[in-house]
Amino acid sequence: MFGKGLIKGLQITWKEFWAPKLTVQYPDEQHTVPERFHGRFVLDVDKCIACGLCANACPNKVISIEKQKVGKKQYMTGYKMKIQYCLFCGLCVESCNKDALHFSKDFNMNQYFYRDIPLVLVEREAPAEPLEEEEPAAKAGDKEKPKPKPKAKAEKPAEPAAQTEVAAGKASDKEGQ
Amino acid sequence: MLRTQEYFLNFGPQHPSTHGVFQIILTLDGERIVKGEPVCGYLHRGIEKLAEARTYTQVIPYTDRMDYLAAMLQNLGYVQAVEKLMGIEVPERAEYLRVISGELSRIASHLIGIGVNALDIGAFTGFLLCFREREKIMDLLEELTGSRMTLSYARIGGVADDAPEGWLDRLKKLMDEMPGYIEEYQGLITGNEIFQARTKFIGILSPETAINYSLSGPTLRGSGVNYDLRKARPYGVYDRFDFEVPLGENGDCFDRFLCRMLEMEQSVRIIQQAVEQIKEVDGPVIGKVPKVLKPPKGEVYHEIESSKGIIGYYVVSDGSNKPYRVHVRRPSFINLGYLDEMVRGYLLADVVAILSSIDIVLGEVDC
Amino acid sequence: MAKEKIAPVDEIKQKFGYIEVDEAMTVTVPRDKLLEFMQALKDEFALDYLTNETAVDYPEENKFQVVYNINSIEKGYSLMVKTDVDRDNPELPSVFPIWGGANWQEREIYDLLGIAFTGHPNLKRILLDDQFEGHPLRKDFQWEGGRE
Amino acid sequence: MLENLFVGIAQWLRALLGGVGVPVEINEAIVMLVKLVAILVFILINALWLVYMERKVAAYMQARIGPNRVGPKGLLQTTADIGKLISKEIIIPKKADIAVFLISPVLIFVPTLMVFAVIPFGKNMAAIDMNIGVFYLLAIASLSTMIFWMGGWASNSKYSLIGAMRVVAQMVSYELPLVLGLLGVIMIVGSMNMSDIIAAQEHTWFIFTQPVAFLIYFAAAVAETNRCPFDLVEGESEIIAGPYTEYGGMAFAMYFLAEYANIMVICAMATIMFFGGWHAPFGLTFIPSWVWFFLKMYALIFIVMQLRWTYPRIRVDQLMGFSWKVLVPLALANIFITGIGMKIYQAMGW
Repeated sequence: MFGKGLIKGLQITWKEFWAPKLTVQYPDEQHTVPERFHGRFVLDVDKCIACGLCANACPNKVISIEKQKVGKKQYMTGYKMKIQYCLFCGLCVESCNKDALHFSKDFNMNQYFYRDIPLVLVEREAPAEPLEEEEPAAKAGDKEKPKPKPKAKAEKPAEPAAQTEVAAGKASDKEGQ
Repeated sequence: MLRTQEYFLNFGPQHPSTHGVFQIILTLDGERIVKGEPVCGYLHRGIEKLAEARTYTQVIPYTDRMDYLAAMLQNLGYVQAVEKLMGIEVPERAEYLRVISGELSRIASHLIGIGVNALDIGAFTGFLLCFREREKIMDLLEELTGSRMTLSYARIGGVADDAPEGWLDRLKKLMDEMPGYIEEYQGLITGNEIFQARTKFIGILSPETAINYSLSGPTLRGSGVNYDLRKARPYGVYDRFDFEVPLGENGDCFDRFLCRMLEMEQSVRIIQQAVEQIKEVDGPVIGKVPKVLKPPKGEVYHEIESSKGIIGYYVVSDGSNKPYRVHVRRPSFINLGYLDEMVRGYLLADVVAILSSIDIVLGEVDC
Repeated sequence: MAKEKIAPVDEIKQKFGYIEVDEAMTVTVPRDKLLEFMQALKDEFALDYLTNETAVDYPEENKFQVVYNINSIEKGYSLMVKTDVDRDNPELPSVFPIWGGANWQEREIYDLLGIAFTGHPNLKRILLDDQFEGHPLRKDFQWEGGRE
Repeated sequence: MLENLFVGIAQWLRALLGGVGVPVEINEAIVMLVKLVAILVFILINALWLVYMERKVAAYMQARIGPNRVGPKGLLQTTADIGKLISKEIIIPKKADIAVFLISPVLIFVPTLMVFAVIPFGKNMAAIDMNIGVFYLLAIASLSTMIFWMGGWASNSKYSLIGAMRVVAQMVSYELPLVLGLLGVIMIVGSMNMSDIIAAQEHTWFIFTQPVAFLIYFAAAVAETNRCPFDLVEGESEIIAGPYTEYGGMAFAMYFLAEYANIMVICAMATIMFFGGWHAPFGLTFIPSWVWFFLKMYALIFIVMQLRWTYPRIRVDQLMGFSWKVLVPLALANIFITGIGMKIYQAMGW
């Protein structure tokens, strides 16, 4: 009979009218975030050996690692993520051999100013043992510092401004090791 | 003398029902459509070009960004193509997890499909109730993969992670509830006479044209063509499940809508079977894959059934660790190609019904 | 993974002497015989569903390779057909009259790789802006800009 | 006493003015003015509140809570919205007809407010007790068609124009079943005075004697107010917002509030014509008559809102077909049967 579906519809909305509501009053109450949630990154600095695997695994060249040679060992001075370009795919966390890089459950990464967006996980001075290492670091200032040696070739195209995408076209033959 | 004049109407890109980034240049005679020219490309990001500068694994997150409503199916198509190229064996447990997450994605995508269809015709409540259930699926996927929409769950050779503890039970519980929800949508949307009046015998697509124009997915099956790759050419472990392929009769908007609705029921059935079968399968979720993926020189074309239709990946390898060329056959893109002929002769209000019955995702159209 | 059924390539090879078949059962057809061959595939071998059409740029060999993936809904098999296009004169007859599904796919190839399909009813850019210069999926495409 | 609260206030005011020696004519005029202003304020506040109610009803049907931050339970949400809208700039499209564009949102409230003058909200509570009340109401209410058209035309936008054309077509064709539906009731009562109609329903509401007329009236009235499932005038998935597409800020809000005021009119009208107006059912007379009136009215408004949040929108040709092929013949048949029934009753000597 015509009209049956119309009445059925009204019945359903009437039933829903009294059904429990699902709204979560966000800032006051929050959903529980699952274990594997892809939130803000945390780096266990003590475990990290600055190998650069994560930077290499990243599809969008988000991670930049700065390190200096202190004595015979590499010392990480900076670990920055341009989080505005991050895809939160988790490939970096997966690539970490030392279990140093993790996701946290913190999903609130908004910033008031654009310049505050990049996520700085490590920023510290290198211990000043061999003096001659200090100079290049001071010269570079806030600019990018030389990349870890083994990957210097792979990383270079990513660094200078506005060259990333130019390189992308030729990248396949250049970087195909 | 009375003289009528045709006029143009820019339907979009700033329009509530063109999904944000799509334009149809309509030529109208009164409210009747004379011609409708779809204009896309507003969301073009050049994913195919980007893929050429990424390693094989790094392409996976980009495939998410195409059909972000059913991201797992996009992942799956790509990784299976690369696996075919390299001849990698996938562990059985991973295959089951792929099926489960893929079908969950399919249900989530179809929920949006039917919800948006209802919304475009004016039933807002149906849309939000669909979102309510989709949210539950998103929660489950979030537990499994860590992300809600852009899952990046599939890996070449398996999946990223095994199911967390108790996840399969929660999944089973939701799947047991699902038929009840589907019945609610059937009552609220499908059974509604106004909805039927708006969609029946609108945008009719004959099986011959549907095949000729390479349409796929529910758009093709709504016309009664039995072509579901899960059945026609089973990939993965799909040959182990018992399910049906719902078909339409008239090839109108209503049939396409109903196909999605019934497909959700079948997806629920597949997941239920997969949850039963996965219990017997133990082992790793990722196969033996070299650290640096360097497929042999060659090319491969692999296609799977996504929620929108057939998604195919054409991958060319030059022997390096980066693909020489990746091309994606995007179902939304090809389904949209026939829109012009489909809307001709119908009213302005029908354009919306037809457009949403094709169920496009602009991320996929524009790639 | 289940094996895919491939169209009866031997039979096709017998019928059309001018095609080449490689070990992956991919058929390469010369450019001038394309339309005739495709029409025959559709009419005689029930390959009625053009799933995919794309092209690849091979600057070293100075050619574009246009790839057609054709399925048969009825028989369930599929076939990959290729044809080479000269890079200096990228022109190819459109298969739109045979399979309507080529409509937007050929426009996309034209847009991103710059292969002109003769006989296409509405060959213009589809994804990129009409004023855009160049064809991004060509390997020699250069582009300035991008993120910092 | 609660029953005669408003009547009492009016009498007190009259006595007060008479006491200070105001002449009778001026006295009456002042009382009338006060009544009208009171209704005006009431309508505006009520329209605001109806927006809130609509949002709450919608939310509750969609497993949400709805506005709940501004004020207790979100009651001040729409007030805050209006505050925001007032502070916004009204953007005038480049080639718009500025005078018409700006005047139509102002005028849109006029017919709505005018009809409220004759509605009896309770026993002896009509501002003006007009003997052609129903006729007046219908005549004035149909004026708003014109104003929608003005707004849509002046915007110089194709979407507005399509919307405006739809308004005209829709409102003109639904005017007919609306009137014909009410005719059955008027025939039985034999008067167009609203108080008479309510008085005639003291024992039996007309919903029981004229159920078909009620359904016709209700469908036509929902269409008159451009509400779902007949909201294709503003069908946002097709023509964005119809005639209001180019309006922003308070100009848009005026249209928006007028819609709710119109819902009140049609629901008040349905209450008067079919649900016994301010008569209390089941002899529950201890509750004041005006409370009953509002209870009935809000119940009907709730139904209108539930329809909005349940049904999809119908198409233009279906809309016209529904009016001319279903409602009008049905209404004519109803009048015919009512006439025969009345003759039979008269012949039987009742």
